[in-house]
Amino acid sequence: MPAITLTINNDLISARQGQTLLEVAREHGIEIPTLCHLDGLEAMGGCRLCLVELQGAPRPVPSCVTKAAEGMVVTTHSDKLVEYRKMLVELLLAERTHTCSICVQNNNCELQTLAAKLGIDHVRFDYLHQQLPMDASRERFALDHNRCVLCLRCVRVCDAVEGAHTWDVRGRGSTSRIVADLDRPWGTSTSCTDCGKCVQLCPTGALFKKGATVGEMKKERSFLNRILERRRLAAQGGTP
Amino acid sequence: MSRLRLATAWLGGCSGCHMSFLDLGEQLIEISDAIELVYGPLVDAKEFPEGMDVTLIEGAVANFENLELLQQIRKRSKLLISFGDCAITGNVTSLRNFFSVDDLLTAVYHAGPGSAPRSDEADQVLPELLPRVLPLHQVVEVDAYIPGCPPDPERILAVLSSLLKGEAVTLSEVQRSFG
Amino acid sequence: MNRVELAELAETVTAQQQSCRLRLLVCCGTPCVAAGAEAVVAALREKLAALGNPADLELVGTGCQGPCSRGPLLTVLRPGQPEQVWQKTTPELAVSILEAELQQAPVPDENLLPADWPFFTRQTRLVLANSGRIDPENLEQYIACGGYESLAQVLHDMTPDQACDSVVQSGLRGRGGGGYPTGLKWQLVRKGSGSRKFIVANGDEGDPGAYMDRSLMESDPHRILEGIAIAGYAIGAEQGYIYVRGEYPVAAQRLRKAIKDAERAGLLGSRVLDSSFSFRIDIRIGAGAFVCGEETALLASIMGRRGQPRIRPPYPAEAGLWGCPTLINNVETFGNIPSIFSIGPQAFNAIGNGKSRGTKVFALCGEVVNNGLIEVPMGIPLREIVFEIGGGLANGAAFKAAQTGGPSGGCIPAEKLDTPVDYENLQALGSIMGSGGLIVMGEQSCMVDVARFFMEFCLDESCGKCVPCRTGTVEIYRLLSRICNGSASQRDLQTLEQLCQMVKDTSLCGLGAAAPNPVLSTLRWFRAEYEAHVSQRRCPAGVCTMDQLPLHLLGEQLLQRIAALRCDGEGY
Amino acid sequence: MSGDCCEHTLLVDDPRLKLVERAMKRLQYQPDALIEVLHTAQEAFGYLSRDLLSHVAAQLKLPESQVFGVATFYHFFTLRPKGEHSCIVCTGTACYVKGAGEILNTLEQAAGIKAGQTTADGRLSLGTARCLGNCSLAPMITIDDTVYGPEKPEGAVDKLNRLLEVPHEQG
Repeated sequence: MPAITLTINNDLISARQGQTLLEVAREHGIEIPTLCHLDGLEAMGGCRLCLVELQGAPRPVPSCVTKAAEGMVVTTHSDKLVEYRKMLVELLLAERTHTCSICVQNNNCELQTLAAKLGIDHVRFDYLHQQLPMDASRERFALDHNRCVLCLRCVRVCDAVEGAHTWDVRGRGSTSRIVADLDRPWGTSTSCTDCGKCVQLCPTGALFKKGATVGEMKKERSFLNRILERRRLAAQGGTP
Repeated sequence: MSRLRLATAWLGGCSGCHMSFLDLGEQLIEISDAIELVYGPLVDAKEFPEGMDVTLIEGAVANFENLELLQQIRKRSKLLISFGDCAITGNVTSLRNFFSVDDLLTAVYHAGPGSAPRSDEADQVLPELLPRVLPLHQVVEVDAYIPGCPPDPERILAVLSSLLKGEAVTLSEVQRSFG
Repeated sequence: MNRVELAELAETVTAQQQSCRLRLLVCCGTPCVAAGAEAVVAALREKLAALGNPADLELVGTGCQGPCSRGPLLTVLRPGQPEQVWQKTTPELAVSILEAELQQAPVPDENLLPADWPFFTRQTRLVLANSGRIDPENLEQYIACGGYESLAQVLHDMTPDQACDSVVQSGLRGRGGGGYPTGLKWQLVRKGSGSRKFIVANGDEGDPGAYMDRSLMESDPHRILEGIAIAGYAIGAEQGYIYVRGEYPVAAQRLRKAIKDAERAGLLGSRVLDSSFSFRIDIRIGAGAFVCGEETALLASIMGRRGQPRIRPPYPAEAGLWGCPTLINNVETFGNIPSIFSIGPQAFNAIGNGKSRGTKVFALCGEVVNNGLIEVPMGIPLREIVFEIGGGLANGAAFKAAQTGGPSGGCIPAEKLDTPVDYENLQALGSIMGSGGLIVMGEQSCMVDVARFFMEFCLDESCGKCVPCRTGTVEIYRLLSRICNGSASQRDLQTLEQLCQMVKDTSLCGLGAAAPNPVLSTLRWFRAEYEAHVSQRRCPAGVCTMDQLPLHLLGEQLLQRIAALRCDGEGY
Repeated sequence: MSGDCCEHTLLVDDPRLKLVERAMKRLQYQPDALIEVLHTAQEAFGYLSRDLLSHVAAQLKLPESQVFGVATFYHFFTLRPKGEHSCIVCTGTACYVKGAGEILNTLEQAAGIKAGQTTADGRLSLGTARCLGNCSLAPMITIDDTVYGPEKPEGAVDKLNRLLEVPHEQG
């Protein structure tokens, strides 16, 4: 693959053609926060946390979908970007009811960790306290809409990796909500295979395994790249 | 050198933050040379005193009594610190925001187990609830925040140490998470 | 039909029209129908029948004639004489006008609009040239106005590249709001590689307070078809879609009929006008989502999905419908195309100001005397639109602001009334041209309340995909509500500004990026009004009721025991 | 949760269902035709019931959740039956500036329901529209698709009352 050279945070960095700015930054130890992005899933660009400044661009661009190009001048951390990221996470904390102290995912939550990392010690916006239901009708798993950040990792993994497309989104805007099938209780879903991929990829406590203690709530994600690697090999005709 | 005049207050919360404060244990004695604890649930004083250097406030603003006390504290304290998740986010206290006050009182006192106080009695006994539980910084200016449910003693000590050194209160990444 | 037959038909119909002693054009646009146009038509029809339906008397039900607040409108055409337009006609008045004309007696004139009425004389009508002049369901009448002549010219005299070049030369820019040069877009799609290419005409007019596209589709549907067909030839597409807003069933029905008529006449379908060019147009009905004005959301919707935008690149010009290069233009943009070829790109380019060429259609509404649909040259001062064409404010009220660009636009204050109305100048004022809604507001409008109105619209129309738009709009709305109900602090005002800037900079698509514009523009021009709400708890316009206290004031007035504090507990 | 979408058992020989079938056939059961099919289905049945959505999903070979997602994304689709009559208050900018809010409040009080609801007897649905494109008639309302404007609160209530006085037609 042809190499290209770009500048990230004043350093000259070489990258391969086709890599996204996020990939390049991570390869060079530059941490850019994301919530919706996950290697292996189609990029969505919804959380806006991975925005970076690109010289010549009128507005910040999402690094998860922007391809590195020769001569680009990129800033991943500026006062403005850091402030925007803080505000975005504050908006998420205010949108639903993420009461960390009583969450199954306490201390194993990407949103919680991110807030601490960004230095968020309070939220400037009104907590919306939308009264949202919890769906514990599935035997092994449960869904708590109050913890959902609408990153849609569950929707994407269920469709593209598991192939079931049990999950989708109903409504729009601030009334958007994850639904199983025709918005029936998850327990009655006929398309769900109980594979649990969505649960493992969920960044917060919105999707969780029943009957596990907080200490057991660490999520396991390595399966995703393993599956995709095997598929890639199989498609190439190699032995998986 | 005069000692730092410290107060603590307990609004809508479970007192867990104060318990964590007590968990400082021996260190409490060590810092007592530098800090004078003037007011709080751990101290026998009725009226919130004037001229506080620092006040740590646990709990969210849940009723008019909380609101009144908070405003008094703000006027009488140089530094006001939101102490614990309830003060900062509303936390468990604010979970009642899903319901209207009327529905809540009906469910808890009237339709719930046991007999409810007559409404005129209730007025004298129960402080009037605010329509919504609010974090402190939505009501008054807040100078610093100690997150945690409860904040563990190390966080409290870190804050008190910075205060004694006259430094701005900054917690490290691991010490500033909610929950 | 071939080119010669087209010209012959145009000649025949024109000759027949000119032989008419009297042509009565009754506006049958929705406002006129609501005011009783159907009864006027029925009375005239009855009278004509009583006269034995003479061939030299013609009654035409037309699309929108323009001054919508004065309907029902009746335009009378007599060969060799100036046309006359009557406002607020009744069946009796219409019949008496007809009778008087026939007897060559003096015509009752109290409802006659003056011949030099600025509402008409200050306009330059290209896109709306036929609106209100023809029966929209009659192909022959369109042809008599030179319809499909431009298509014939392009198909027979020009290469696709030449057609694209002409549009470039005309200086036409997208009329849906973005203002991207149309010709460049055509060239991009033309160059795009793909086995198939598509055209989408965006008629999903979602701006509140705007009805240019609806009126155009209802009044002159063939003009849009012709524009699309020309684009099809120019970019090498064989299929076009018109995405019509679900709320506009009449527009959809007229377009469907127009497509059928045009196909039957060989003006669409296979081998158009006996050329080697084949082109089909289908209608797609929108289902109510403002965000579908964003082109990638529009494409998703046409393909049967949730109308959510996706990140660009790739742009639709490279990968649009089913991954194929796709040209997306607004219906008004397509409405300009036949004119570019009939008057020539240079003549088109001669109209306008700066980088904004040609004309723009506006829906002039609000507290203005003459409400209606107007077409003016780009660069016309705003003052001329409001005070000459619009006749100033109703009841002699003082002008406060003009809102352009709908929920993505802003409010222009009185001190900027002399600004030329074009893309660049409006943008410099913090507003946008938008699709053409122009709402005039007087002193009784509160600018904070207006900003809140638009924010409510945006939060409801947000698709929910990205965080700043989905949640930021809700929090902006709440901050504005707090300012309106008197419970906001200076800090809230500061948070509002920061949040608006963030949402503008970080949203995924144009809807979110533009959503804070109404707030930012009112903050810029009417900051004192915000300050009055916050510092003095007073609404200068007298719209907002200050029923809540800021929390920092509650200490002194605790006994007031207000009903609700910061949050009303209802959804937002 | 289930209150948002009504159950309605489909009958195979329902002529309305035949209309939907015909639309799907005409569109060659293309998944891309979902919105077109939903338009037809809503026109035929008045609203989109769960069973209808489920049927459409099966016929177009689409995941049910995707069909539900599309049906709830667009404001034009309704998942609950509408009233016998409908009254829509336009809340576009021109109407808003000229007092649509007051008209809506008055109508809500008169009808005893909020915008977006249907009266308990099923006779009236009250709704709002973002802009019906009749800005010169602002503030305007529509009653059973007839446009009225410029409207006043009292006038709107009168029109509504007159409409509802007409006895319910049988059949």
